This record gives sequence, C-alpha cells and structure tokens, in this order.
Amino acid sequence: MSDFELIHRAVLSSATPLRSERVQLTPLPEGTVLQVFGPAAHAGSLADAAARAGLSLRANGPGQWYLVGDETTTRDVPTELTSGLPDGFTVVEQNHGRVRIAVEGDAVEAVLAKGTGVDLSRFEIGHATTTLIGHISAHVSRTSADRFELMPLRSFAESLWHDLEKMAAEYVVVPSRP
Amino acid sequence: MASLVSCPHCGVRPKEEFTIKGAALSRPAADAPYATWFDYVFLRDNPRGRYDEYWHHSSGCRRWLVVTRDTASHEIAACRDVAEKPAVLA
Amino acid sequence: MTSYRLPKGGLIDRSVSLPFTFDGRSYSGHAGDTLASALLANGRRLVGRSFKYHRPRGILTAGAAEPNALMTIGSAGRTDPNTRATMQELYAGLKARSQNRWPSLDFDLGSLNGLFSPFLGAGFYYKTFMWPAAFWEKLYEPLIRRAAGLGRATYESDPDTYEKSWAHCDLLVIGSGPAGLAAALTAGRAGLRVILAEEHPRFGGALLSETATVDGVTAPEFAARCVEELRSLPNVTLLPRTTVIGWYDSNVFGAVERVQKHVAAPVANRPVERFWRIAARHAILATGAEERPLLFGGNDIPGVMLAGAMRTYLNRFGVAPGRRVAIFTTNDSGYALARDLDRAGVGLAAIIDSRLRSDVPYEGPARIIRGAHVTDATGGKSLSSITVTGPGGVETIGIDALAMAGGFSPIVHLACHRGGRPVWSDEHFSFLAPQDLKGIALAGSVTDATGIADCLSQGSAQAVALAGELGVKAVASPTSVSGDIAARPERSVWSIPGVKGKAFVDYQNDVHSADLKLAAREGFGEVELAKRYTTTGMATDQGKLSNVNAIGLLAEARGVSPAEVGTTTFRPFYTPVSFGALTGASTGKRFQPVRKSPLHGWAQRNGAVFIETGLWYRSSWFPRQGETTWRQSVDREVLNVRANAGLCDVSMLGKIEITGKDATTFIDRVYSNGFAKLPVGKARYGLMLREDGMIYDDGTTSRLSENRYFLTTTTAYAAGVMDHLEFCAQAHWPELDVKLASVTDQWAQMSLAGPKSRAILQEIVDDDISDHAMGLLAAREVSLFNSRLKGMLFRISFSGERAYELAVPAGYGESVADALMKAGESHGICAYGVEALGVLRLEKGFVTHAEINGTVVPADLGLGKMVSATKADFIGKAMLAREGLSDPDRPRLTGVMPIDPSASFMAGSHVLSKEAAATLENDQGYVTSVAYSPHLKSTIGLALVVRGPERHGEEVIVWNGLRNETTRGRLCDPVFLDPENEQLHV
Amino acid sequence: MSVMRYSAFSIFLNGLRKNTGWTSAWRFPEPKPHYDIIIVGGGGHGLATAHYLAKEHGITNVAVLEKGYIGSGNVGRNTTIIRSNYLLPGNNPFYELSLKLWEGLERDLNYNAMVSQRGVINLCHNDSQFAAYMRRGNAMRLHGVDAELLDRNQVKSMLPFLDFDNARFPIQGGLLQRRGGTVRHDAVAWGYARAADARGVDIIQQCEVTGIRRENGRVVGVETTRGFIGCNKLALAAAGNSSHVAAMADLRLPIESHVLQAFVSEGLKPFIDCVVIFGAGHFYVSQSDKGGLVFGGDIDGYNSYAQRGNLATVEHVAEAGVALIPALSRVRVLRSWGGIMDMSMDGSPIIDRTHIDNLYLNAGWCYGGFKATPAAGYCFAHLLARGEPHATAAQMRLDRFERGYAIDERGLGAQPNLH
Ligand SMILES: Cc1cc2nc3c(=O)[nH]c(=O)nc-3n(C[C@H](O)[C@H](O)[C@H](O)COP(=O)(O)OP(=O)(O)OC[C@H]3O[C@@H](n4cnc5c(N)ncnc54)[C@H](O)[C@@H]3O)c2cc1C
Ligand SMILES: NC(=O)c1ccc[n+]([C@@H]2O[C@H](COP(=O)([O-])OP(=O)(O)OC[C@H]3O[C@@H](n4cnc5c(N)ncnc54)[C@H](O)[C@@H]3O)[C@@H](O)[C@H]2O)c1
Ligand SMILES: Cc1cc2nc3c(=O)[nH]c(=O)nc-3n(C[C@H](O)[C@H](O)[C@H](O)COP(=O)(O)O)c2cc1C
Ligand SMILES: [Zn+2]
Repeated sequence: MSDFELIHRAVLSSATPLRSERVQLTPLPEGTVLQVFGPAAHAGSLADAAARAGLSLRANGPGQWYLVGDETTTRDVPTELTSGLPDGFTVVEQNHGRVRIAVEGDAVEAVLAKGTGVDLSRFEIGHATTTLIGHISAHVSRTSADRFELMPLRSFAESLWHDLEKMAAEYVVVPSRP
Repeated sequence: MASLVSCPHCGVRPKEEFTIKGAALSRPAADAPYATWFDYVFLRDNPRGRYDEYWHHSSGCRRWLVVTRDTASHEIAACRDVAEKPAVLA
Repeated sequence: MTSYRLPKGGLIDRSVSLPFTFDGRSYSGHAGDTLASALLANGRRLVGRSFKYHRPRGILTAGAAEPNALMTIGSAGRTDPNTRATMQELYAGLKARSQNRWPSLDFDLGSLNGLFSPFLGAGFYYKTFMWPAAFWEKLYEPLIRRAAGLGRATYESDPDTYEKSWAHCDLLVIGSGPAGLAAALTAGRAGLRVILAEEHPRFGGALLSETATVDGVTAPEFAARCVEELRSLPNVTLLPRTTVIGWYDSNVFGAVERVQKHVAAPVANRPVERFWRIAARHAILATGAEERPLLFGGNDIPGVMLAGAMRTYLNRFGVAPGRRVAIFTTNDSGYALARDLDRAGVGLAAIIDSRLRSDVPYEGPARIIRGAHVTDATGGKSLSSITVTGPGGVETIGIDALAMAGGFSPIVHLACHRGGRPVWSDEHFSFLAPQDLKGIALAGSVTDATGIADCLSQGSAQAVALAGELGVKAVASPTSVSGDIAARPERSVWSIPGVKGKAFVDYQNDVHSADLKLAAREGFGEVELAKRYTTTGMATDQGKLSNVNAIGLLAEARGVSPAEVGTTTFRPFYTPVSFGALTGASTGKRFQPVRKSPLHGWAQRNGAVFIETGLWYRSSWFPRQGETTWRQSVDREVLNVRANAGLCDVSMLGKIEITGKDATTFIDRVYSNGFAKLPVGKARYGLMLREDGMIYDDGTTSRLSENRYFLTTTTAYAAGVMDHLEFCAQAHWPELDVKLASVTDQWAQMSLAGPKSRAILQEIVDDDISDHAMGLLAAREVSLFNSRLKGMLFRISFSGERAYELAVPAGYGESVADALMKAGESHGICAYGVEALGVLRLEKGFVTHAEINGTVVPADLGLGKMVSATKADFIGKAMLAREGLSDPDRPRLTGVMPIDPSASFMAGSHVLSKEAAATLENDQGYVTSVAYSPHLKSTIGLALVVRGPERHGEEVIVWNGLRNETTRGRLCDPVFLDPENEQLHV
Repeated sequence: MSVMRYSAFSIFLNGLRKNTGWTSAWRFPEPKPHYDIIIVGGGGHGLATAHYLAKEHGITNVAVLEKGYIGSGNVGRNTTIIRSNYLLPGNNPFYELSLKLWEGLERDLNYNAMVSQRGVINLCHNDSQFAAYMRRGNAMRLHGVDAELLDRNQVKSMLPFLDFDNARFPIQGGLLQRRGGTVRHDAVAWGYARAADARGVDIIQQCEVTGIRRENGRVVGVETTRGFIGCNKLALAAAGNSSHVAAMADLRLPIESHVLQAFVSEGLKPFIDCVVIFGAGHFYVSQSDKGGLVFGGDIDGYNSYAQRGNLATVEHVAEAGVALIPALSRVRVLRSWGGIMDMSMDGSPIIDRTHIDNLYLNAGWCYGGFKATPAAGYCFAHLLARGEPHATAAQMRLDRFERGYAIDERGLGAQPNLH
C-alpha cells in the first residue's frame, strides 16, 4: 500500500483555541519531544547539543530532561544527539507520547493556581517541572512572564484541555444563568 | 508534616503528588536467613515518633524519597532521595 | 407588621429596598442587611423550632455561632438547608423557609414533646425501645429519625459550579476586626505577601458595630479607610465572604469563599463557592471572641439575644431589638449596649448586673439592679417578662427584649485543629489558645485584648514580630481611640440560683442544665462523655456558644475547676462546608479524567461499544447491522479471528522502555523467570512477583538491542508496575545502570490475529516478515509504507492464532489501523474488542487478573516452571518458600465446562464436589472467568479449585446460590482449544 | 453490685422524680493489686471481652485498663457499619457470629445500642467487580448468610438519587446484605461497660499502661500511670496502639498504624435509609438517627498516631461522595475527625496467644473491627478462658504470615496502607 495516504492525527485537532483578554489557550504543534536521561554533571553539553538540534531544553527532575520543538524532523534526532554527547545519555522518543499546550495571558498564574500547588509567583522564567494540574500530571515550563507550556501524556490531553477551559472560564464573558 | 512535602528535587509539593509505600527498610541480601527476610516483609516497628518512610514523587520527578516524619506530630524532619546516604539529623 | 427599623444609622442603604419572603410571607429589607437583620427589622421574632422539644426560637446572635435561626433558602436544585439567617446576605427575591416544624412554625405539633420532656432527658433512648427487637427498625427508629434532623435536602442535582484554588503567602490574617486590619496593614506596608480572609462581606469585624471613634473618625469609617489602603497594596489579597475552616499540617489552611451565595442568579462562568488551600508561612488568628449566654429559665424565648448581637443589630443594621429592653450582664460590656440603646432612643427598662459594682459610669435613665440575676423569662413565642432575683428580692419586669452579656470566649477553634488543647485561665475566666503554637500567632480578643486600642496595637505588634522572623522590618503606627468601653473579664456563676424553667446550654440540640447534671450523676462527667451522652456542642454551631457553659456546669457538678474538666476536641470545620466546595469541578463525568487511546477514533468509526476500564475507554465489541445482542457480535468476532483475521486495540497495555548497561541484570531480578539469555530481537513472557511471593503482574518483554528492552504490563497494573520498577531501580539497586521511560502513550499498539494476519501485515510492512525472518516471539523494528514510518513488530499471540502486535507512533495509529482494515478487507478482517479478546484467551487457557487475584503463586496457575531455580535472587524469591504456598490443598487453576452444553454458569460461582451439600466447609473453589466458546459451542470457564489439576474429568457442582442455579459441570484441562498450538503456525 | 434496670417503666418513674433517681452506669474503682486477667484497652473489644469473660466463663476478677475515657478510641469514632459480607472462610463465619450477637445485644446488655439492620449495599461498576461480588455473595450464601446481588435497575429503584445518568463510572449493580446496618457506636462501649461492671469487672479509666513486667518469660503485671497492677494473664486490645503496647513486651507485630478519617454532615431530615458503599471511589455513607450523614473514605496512607487527617483526603472523599450522589453538593459537612487503624499485613485481624504464653493479642482490625466487636470479645474471652481459639477465629493466627496462610480478602499483599 505504498500509495496509502498516511495521516498524522493531532490529539487536540478538534479543540478550538481559547482567546480572551486575560487568558489564551492554544494547542501547540505535535513536533518534537525527546525524553533524555543522563549524568546531571554533563547537563552543559546536553544544552549545547540541544541548541545544535534547535530544540529547547527543559529540566525534569534529577538526570532527566525533555527536549522540545515545534517541528517534526525526519532526521533521526535521537541518534544524532546521543552521538554528540558523553556516554551515559539515553534519548527516548516521546514525540507522540506527550502533547504541548500553551497557556498565556496576564491571568495565567491565577488560572493555573486552580490546578497546581506550586507557588507560581516564585516560578522563574525558564524553570520547568512536573506537577499535578487537578487530577492530571503534566510537565510545566514557564517560557515568559505570562506564558506557560503544559505537557501532559497524550491520552490525558483532551481531559486536561477541558479542565483548562473550565479554569479559564471566569475570564471569558458569558450571559448569566437562568 | 504531611500536607506539603519538600522534595529535594522539586521543592514543596502537596501530598497528593506522592505515593506512599511504608517503612523505609533496606532489602536483605539474597542469602540472608529466612528469619531476616520474614521480618523484612512482614514485621514492623511501627513507632510512635520519628519514622523513616518511602514516598514516591509519582506526579513529579518520579524519584523515590525517604521522608523522616514524626508519626505523632506529623512534623517532617528530613526528606532525601532514596539513593542518597542518610544525612545526620540534629 | 410594625417596623423596628430605626430612621437613621447603620451600614445599610435605605434607598435600596430588597423584597424577600419567609414561610411565604412577603417582607422587605435593605441593601447591607442580612436575612436575620431584615427579619428583625420587620418585627419577625419566631424564626425556628428546636431539635427535640420543638420550642419556639428567635435570633440569638449576629454571626457564625447562630444556633436558632437556621432556614432553608432557595428551591429545586439550589435548595440550601440549615442556612444561618445571620450569615446570609439579603438579596432581592430571596425565599426562606423555616425548618423542623409541622404543620407550621407558629403551630408546631412537635412542641408536644415538651410535655414529655421529663421522660426525654439525656440519653433516655439508651434505656428503652429494647423490646420487642423487631420494633426498633420498624417503629421506634423511623419515629426518632423523622423527628430528628433539621432541614430537608433536595435530591435534585446542583446546577451551580464550584472550583478550587491554591494560594501562597507570607502572612495569612484570619479575621478583619481591629486586630486583623492592623496586622494586615502593618505587614502589607512592609511588603509581605498578605492574605486577609474575612467571613463577612464587609471588613471591620466588631468595628462595624462600634460607636467609638478611631483616629478621629467613626469605627466603621476607620475600617473603610484601612480597607482602602489594603486594596491599594499589590502584595495584599483581600478575601471577603471567605471563612477559614481548618488549620492543617505544614501550615496549610482551608478556606471557603462564597463567591455567589449572595446573589439571586449566579453568573454561569463563575463558581458559587471557591475552595482555597492556603499555604502560609505564618498566620495571625484575629478571630475575636464569642459572647456567652447566661443560664436562666427560658433563656431561649424569642426576644432574648446576646448583648453584642443586639448592639450589632442596633448600630450596624439600624434595627431596634424591641420597644422595652433589659440587659442582663456579668461584666462591663453590657454598658456599651446600654449607652447605645439610650442614644438610639430605644426604651431601656433595666440593667441587671450580677456584680455589686462596675467600672463604667452609667448616666442613662435605666434602672440598674446590682448583685441580681435574671432567673426566669416568660412569653412563649415572644418575650413578655423576666423574673429578677436579687438583694432587693424577687420582681417581675415586663419587657419584649433581653440582652445577655455573659462574658467572652476567645474563638480559638482553628488554633486547636492540630492537636493543641485550649488552657483555662481563671484570670480571663475563659479558655485561651494552646501554648507554643507553631506557625500561627494570635491578636485581639481571641487572646487577652479587650478594647479596640488593645486589639489594634496587638495586631500590628504581632505583624511586626512575624515580619522580623522573615527578615523584614515592619513598623507599627499608633492609633487613638475614644469612647470605647473595654470590659475586663469577670468571674461569674455558671448555674444561677433559683432558676425554675429550663435553662438552655446547647440551644440547637435542646440540652439544658439538668441534662448535664444528670450526665455527671450517671458517670458521664468526663467532658467528652458528657458531650456524647447529652449531645452538647454537637449541633451545627459545634458548641460555639454552649461548650464553655457546659464545662462550667460539669465543673460545678464535679466540684472541680473548668481547668480540670477541660474542653472537648476542636475539629475542622470552623463552620460547615458544602460538599460542592470540597469537590470543586470534579463532578459527574469529570469525577476523574478520561484516558483516550490513540485508536479511539478508529474504534468509533468502526462502531465500537466502549467500556470504562480504569481511566480508559476501551472498545468492548463492534456490533454490525442486524446483530441484536452483544453475544452475536462477540461470537462473530471470535470466529472471524480464528477463521480469517481481526484487529484489536491494545494501546492501553503499559509500555516501559528499559535501557542502560545493567538493563538485563535488572529485568532478570524483577521477573521470577530467567531473562539473562533472551536474545536480541526476541520477546519473552514474564511473571512479576510481589515480595510476598504472590504474582503481581505478567506481560511480555522484548530485547530490541543489547541494552534496550521494551516491557509491557497489563492495563490495570501499568502505573503500579512503573512505580515498582522505579522503586527497585532507585531503592534496591541504585548501583545498577538502568533507565526507565514510560512509553505507553508514545505508541499506538494493535493486535492483528488470525491465519491471514501475516498476509495483511505484509501489505504495509516493507521488511520480510516470513516465518524464518519473523518467527514465534520475534520482536523488532520494522519500516512501513515504503519507509514512510517506523514501527515495532512483535510476534506475540494472546489468542493462540498466528498473531502480531504492531506498535506505531500514536499520532499515526488511526491511519495505520485504517490501512490494515483496508488491506484486510479482501482477507475478511474484522475489528474485535476486549470481549472477543477475553473469549479467545479463555479458549486457550491464558490467565488474566481474574486469575492473578493477588493470592496466587505461579504454581497455582500451572506456571511453576516460570520460577527460576537457578537465579540467586529475584523479587519474591525468599517468601515463596513458605510452607503454606506449596500446600497441596491450595486452589489451583483448572478448566470447567457444563456437562450439558446447553447449560451455562457465571463467573463467581463456587465449585462443590458432586453430591456435596452446599456448605462453606464443602467449598472447593470458584469460577474465575467464563465465556461462551463459539468453537466448542459451550460455556467454558477457568476456576481455582482445591487440587484442581489433579481432578480433570471429575464431575462437580457449579453452585450459584445468588441466582438459585446449580449446574452440573466437569473439571478439565484449562486449554480448551488446539493444545498443540498448531494454529500459531498456520 | 445492684444495678438499676433500664426500661420504659424506669424512665417513667424517674421522670416523675425529675430524674434525680438515676445512679451511675458503672463504678469508678481503685485498681486492685492483682487480677486474674488484665485487659489493656477500654474500647469495644476490651469491654466486650470483659463482659463475655464474666458472662460466659464466670471469670470476674478482671480489670479493663483504659488510658483515656471508655470509648475514646476507635469504637467512639467509627462510621458504625456492621455487616458480615466477607469472602474468605477465615473471616466469614466469624463476622456472621458477630452479626448474630449484635441481633441479640440489647437484651443481653439491657442497653439500647440502636442496632439498626437497615441494609448495606456495595455497589459495583464493571464486570470484574460484579464477578467478584458474585463470588463473595455465594461464599456468604454457602455459610447461610443473607446476600442478594442486585442489577442496575434493582439498585435504581432502591436508591434513585444515585448518579445513574451522568456517572463517570456507571453503576452496574450491587451486593446487598439486608441484615447489615449500623449501631450507635458510643452506646456499644457504654452498654458493654455497664454490663461488665455489673458482673464485677473493674473498669479503670484514665489508667495508661506504660510497661509490661515479665519474670522468667512470663508476664506478671503491668506498670500503669496508676501504679503497678499484677495479673495471671494479660490481654491486649489496644487497636491502633497495639504495636506500641506490644513493644513493651519486645513484640514486633505485622501491623502498621494508619489514620482513617470520618465525617458527619449537618443534621438533615431522612435522606438515606441504608448504608451505601461506592465501588468506584473511596466513599461510604449512612445517616445517623440524629440526622447527620456519617461518611468516610480511605485511609490517609501514611503511618500516624495523631487522630487527625489530611485536607487532600477530605477533598478526595467529598469528590467521591458527589460522584455517587450529585445532590450532596449543597449538603454541608459539619465535622471531620480521625482514628488510628491497626492495619495488618493481610487486612485481616489477629486473635491469638503470643510466644509469651500468658500474653494474648487481639489486634489488626484495620477499619473493620467495629462490626466485629461482639465476636471479637466473645472469641477473645473464649481463648483467654479456655486456652484454645474459638472455632470461628481459628484462622486468625499470629503465625499465619510466617507459615504462608494469609487471609487476604482483596489480594493486596503485605502493604498495610493498601488494605
Ligand atoms: C474513622 C473510622 C471509621 C471506622 N469505620 C468502621 C466501620 O464502619 N465498621 C467497622 O466495623 N469498623 C470501623 N472502624 C474500625 C473500628 O472502629 C475498630 O476496628 C475497632 O473499634 C477497634 O476495636 P476497639 O473498639 O477495641 O478499639 P478502640 O476503641 O480504639 O479501643 C482501644 C483502646 O485501647 C486504649 N489504649 C491504647 N493504648 C493503651 C494503653 N497503653 N493503656 C491503656 N489503654 C490503652 C485506647 O485508648 C482505646 O480506648 C472504623 C475506625 C475508624 C477510626
Ligand atoms: N471584653 C470586651 O469588651 C470585648 C470582648 C470581645 C470583643 N470586644 C471588641 O470586639 C473587638 C475585638 O476585635 P478583634 O479584632 O479581636 O475581633 P473582631 O470580633 O472585631 O473581628 C474578628 C473577625 O474575624 C472574623 N472571623 C472569625 N473567625 C473567622 C474565620 N474562621 N474565617 C474568617 N473570618 C473569621 C469574624 O467574622 C470577625 O469579623 C474589639 O473592638 C473589642 O473591643 C470587646
Ligand atoms: C457515628 C457518628 C456520628 C457523629 N455525629 C456527630 C454530630 O452529629 N455532631 C458532631 O459534632 N459530631 C459528631 N460526631 C463526631 C464526634 O463529635 C467526634 O468528633 C468523634 O467521635 C471523634 O472524637 P473526637 O473528635 O473527640 O476525637 C459523630 C461521630 C460518629 C462516629
Ligand atoms: Zn520531586
């Protein structure tokens, strides 16, 4: 079936981005997500490798990182990476295992505080960690003063999206209830 | 204290991010006598007071931690990664 | 009905009228009113009935402690029973109904109980209703239950929404009276992250009821200024209508914000209540003090009210308590009320002061009767007179309102939620907060401050101290107060001599002083026993007003000091919290998150019927045109898989990628069977045991390259196995180099089973998958669609047929499944679900967690060979040696079939020997799984039966007493089909 | 010891005398220097043991030592559910004996503990749960215990207010035991105490055992906050504190102590008339005769001797409650508290002698020991008096773990916080 049209289905393809003055929700392209294990001592060289590969590096506990990017590469990034790294590093592909969602706007901390116990006003730009958002565990990174990226497991993505819509609801104007 | 646990890797987190296993005992050697094994699997000091307990940061960094807690007051005296050697506590 | 609203004064807006109803009667109040103040303003006195004797009750307080004025407000799904009128803000159209009365509030038949009160003393029910036994459930209990209870809850579900939020701060200030405001301001000005929580809609606490002036302005004006400044500080968060309900470990506080409980129609995109979890580095308790009632006969008659409350209604709400008022006081605070009543021109008949002298001069017209007590009050549904007994003898005074000023009990509730016990202070004649509290400090009348000035300075002093601990310098700013009457605490008697009528201690539960004396006499003098025997302090107000009086009475009865009696345990919640608030948004279908397979859409398109499996939705069968029962669909799927081919979504299986130099050693230690020699490119079935020797989980693990493994778990145990493996790697063998990555969500996995499976697969797989390239248990990476996609292919069968499991990146899952269906069309492929999967595995005697029930060891399932005898160590090895685990009489796996193929039985039926009586002693085991085999045209089952494997061929009874079914069955080999596994190669 | 008999008539007479005639329900004796049997723990089990020792075996030179007030432990803080719907032969006959004793309790004790057989239903939400209940219900039936397995519609007609339309985990049916129900918990302690006291047992409150004195391998008595008290036999019934007390005799038990919370709502008119146990979340509820909904969930999960719980658990329980009964949403929760569970390694109890031959143990009741109170007292008394286990408790041995005969109803293994 060489002619078969192979379709990639994004898990949040049916979700409509939420736009309101104080908060916006956006499903991000299902590009590259790599889970990296290795000696924390060599985090530096990993950062370089990431830069070379054009991916952004996000910490995830001791000796664990994620490398993420919007593009899907046909190149075999994992092997490229590992070859460029001191040994002890393992790269596991999670391009499809994890899904990224952007939450932004000046109410972003108030919205996320409805889900996570992490003190968001102490959450530095560039910092990343995994936490519970309500009942769903997700990797969270702060990319700017009023922008966070959430990265749940693919199978939870739709539920988390729905929860985020609820958490943001008070910033979306709607008519009063009968 | 058990409402918030300070993960050495992730910082202060609510209890619900963790899974608790029980007494932080170390596994006997394969050739240890039966009695040692039985004791390890089935018997507990279950102290009232200071207690070392395995907590897993399952919704966080996925590391297993040893939480030193007081079972009467719930005060946490220390929290370390299971792979680290116990720090001497005051 | 005559109005008691004063022409001016108070913090209400007389220009806004708000209509409302109570028991169907229309009334009107003003913006700023509570339901209680509005009812009083309308002269409505009788507002409720008591729990046991159904006595007429009126409004007693102006706050959270209200025991009497509980009403049901709202309707249909928005019905709120037991709402305290004193805390409910008035809104236009509010509908309130009284409770616990029949047929009406004014004429309540329940009040007849009062006549029998001599026989309904504390604990009477423990002494009777014992005979005849059957009458308890049938007669007595229903009567008691109908009489008991307060409001009636609705069965309709709640149309409103709730939410939760976390908050973090340096300082949480609880309560916004002078102490709280001062604390918040001082800390706020110093730049600390401050949260100020106040249960009332308006900040200011007692200041709002004060006529004193602070810094030259009226107390309420002063409060308003403080709030204004607090609002201007970005580091301060103000939470009005927010009750802090509990103090928990790690200085976490729970708080409930009533976001839209004060509006007629809540806005849909905001919650009605928001539950806060506040992580505070420090907290200041500025919760004030509760005034104590006095124990004279008829102290519950409508018109009798606490002095502080009366002052609040007068000054804050502009409501006159009556036309002719008296004050019964044991301390100077009564004189502040007297002064304000005089100023407002409300007739004050007398001040009955239990003391012979007082510190404050009183110039008003009212008579002061010193060294006297009110001994009884009369009036039924509305106070008409009081009997005063004093040095001058006994006299009766006609009045319509009486204020009780019995002294103050600090509101230390929250400070005791973590095990601390309040300590009695003779000097303050009250219980103070536990000593050396960590994480919270106290300020104001919750501790030893009496006047406004005290409270203000204590508030800021505490803030300064705490800021200091955080290394921040804060400064207290001085304030000047004038016209405040600060009352010293005074000792007073608990039981007033000469009382004739019932003196109520716990209003809501109808506990009067005689009940406590009886409890003491009957051996229940210990305060906790007295509480449980009499139910004092167990009502919705949790004894806010009654506990200290009860303790006093017990102390008297036992002839000891209240210190020796001690308090009962303070527990969360400070005031009751709705389930809704505690639940937040996780309701209905959102109770727990949904996990969706990457093939969900494919299954939907193929008409799957879904079933909840843990958090997942799995496709259980795929009905087709004309199929009317699920069995028809399942039979078809099963037959088709064995005849042609079928495609099943197995993406939910746990998948773990294991890498690292020591991956092999690691896997060899976590499985009971050997993995050391597993060649690259091969898969092996493995058994994982618990340390107690029982089987934990099973699955296949494939060696993809030298140090890279792909381990699968069952769906139910995916998370548990990952935790377990991480535990083994991190806690048991940190020296091993292993990395564990959960890749469950990375891969869409499908099982393609049936004789035609290879042919179909070959259509999309580039590589050679002939049997010599892809033999049994082969496992390797494959290229698909002309190298357009990479996947992993495993020659694994859970059906006994030639079968493959193909894993592809999840995002392509649906597309690949479609391709296989398309490729399979000509081969007669069908989609099959977990039901068919269950039949297929059962026909082959493969076990699942129905058999791996947590109490079986490998040998019980005929898997004894999978316990390595050579390995030095593996999880579960040591305990497996226990004698009981090799007891020949253990239930072990066997097959079972009905002797008459047209008969059938259900999983969960038990197995009895032929002709054995149905007794527990004769129980031989039970049927673990059952299915109808369309191949054998019979029901087949697996069972765990004593010595099962030795009894194949034996006739047994399959017993289902629950269904009154006994089926003649025969034990047999658990492999029902193709024992030689020839199908694997077809 | 003349005790006054309780009856409607005595209430009438005393009512006329303004209730001044009532006398103390029990004595407050000073400890004697020596007793035949000392029972540590004035909870349900300790007091019941004392009662049956006196009543069934005529042994009355007995003291019950209680560190607080009687009933201050778990008997005074549990969700009061009684049932005998157990699966395994090691448990099932024992709990059925208990239910039978409950059925005759009032008359046995001349005390109304309000045994209310209002029915207990365990809901199930999928086929495997249904099969598990089928198995359990049949095990009950085999022992002649009443059990019915209801389908979805039968449950719906019985409890229409459960969530049948919008549930995340739809209700498939339920295992109903009509003879199950609730009992007024405090009254159980009081009733047994009064009855035991009447037969001459000394119930000594505010008397904490601080040490166990042994001489050449035998227990000779206990050190207490009220001095040393000697005994021929020592019986431990300290529930959540079992490990702590056993340690005084250098005994290590297969037990961890965990905190379990319980809750009560504001008083309501009759809302739920049976006991409902949710199968898809940790939640069970019944309504007390005072009108409060009494409910609970799972243990907090960490070892604890503090009788107070965690807010996360509170929220978890509430969520399950609303998932089961959406209308609960606007019902207000009044109070929450905790108790200390003696969680055993297989979730089943221990009634046995120990390797110290005059030291006896009653422990490991987890969150299910209230329903067991009468039988636990009855069987423990039997063991103490006769020296051999009562037939229905014969498998509740201390050495079963060592020998590999765990009684693991749910198959969860040697991790107490899972049971
Ligand atoms: C919240 C909760 C809900 C529960 N729900 C149920 C239910 O619905 N159904 C059910 O069957 N079971 C339930 N249980 C379990 C049940 O309550 C207990 O298993 C049972 O009460 C234990 O037996 P007991 O009554 O003797 O324990 P306790 O009442 O705890 O008695 C033990 C006594 O020993 C005393 N003691 C301890 N150490 C010493 C010492 N050193 N010296 C002197 N005295 C000492 C303690 O003070 C205590 O009074 C629940 C338990 C809790 C906490
Ligand atoms: N001896 C006396 O004369 C006497 C005694 C008591 C009070 N007072 C007067 O009352 C005032 C006491 O000032 P204060 O600041 O100590 O107390 P306050 O009564 O003025 O303020 C306490 C505030 O805390 C709120 N609160 C209580 N518990 C809460 C909770 N859990 N969550 C949220 N809010 C809660 C209350 O609603 C109240 O508004 C002073 O004016 C004092 O003169 C006088
Ligand atoms: C079945 C049952 C019903 C209860 N009902 C109430 C109640 O209506 N009001 C109340 O304040 N407490 C009630 N409680 C809780 C008790 O007040 C008390 O909190 C509990 O027994 C634990 O004791 P402690 O809080 O003193 O430690 C109830 C407890 C139980 C076990
Ligand atoms: Zn962590």
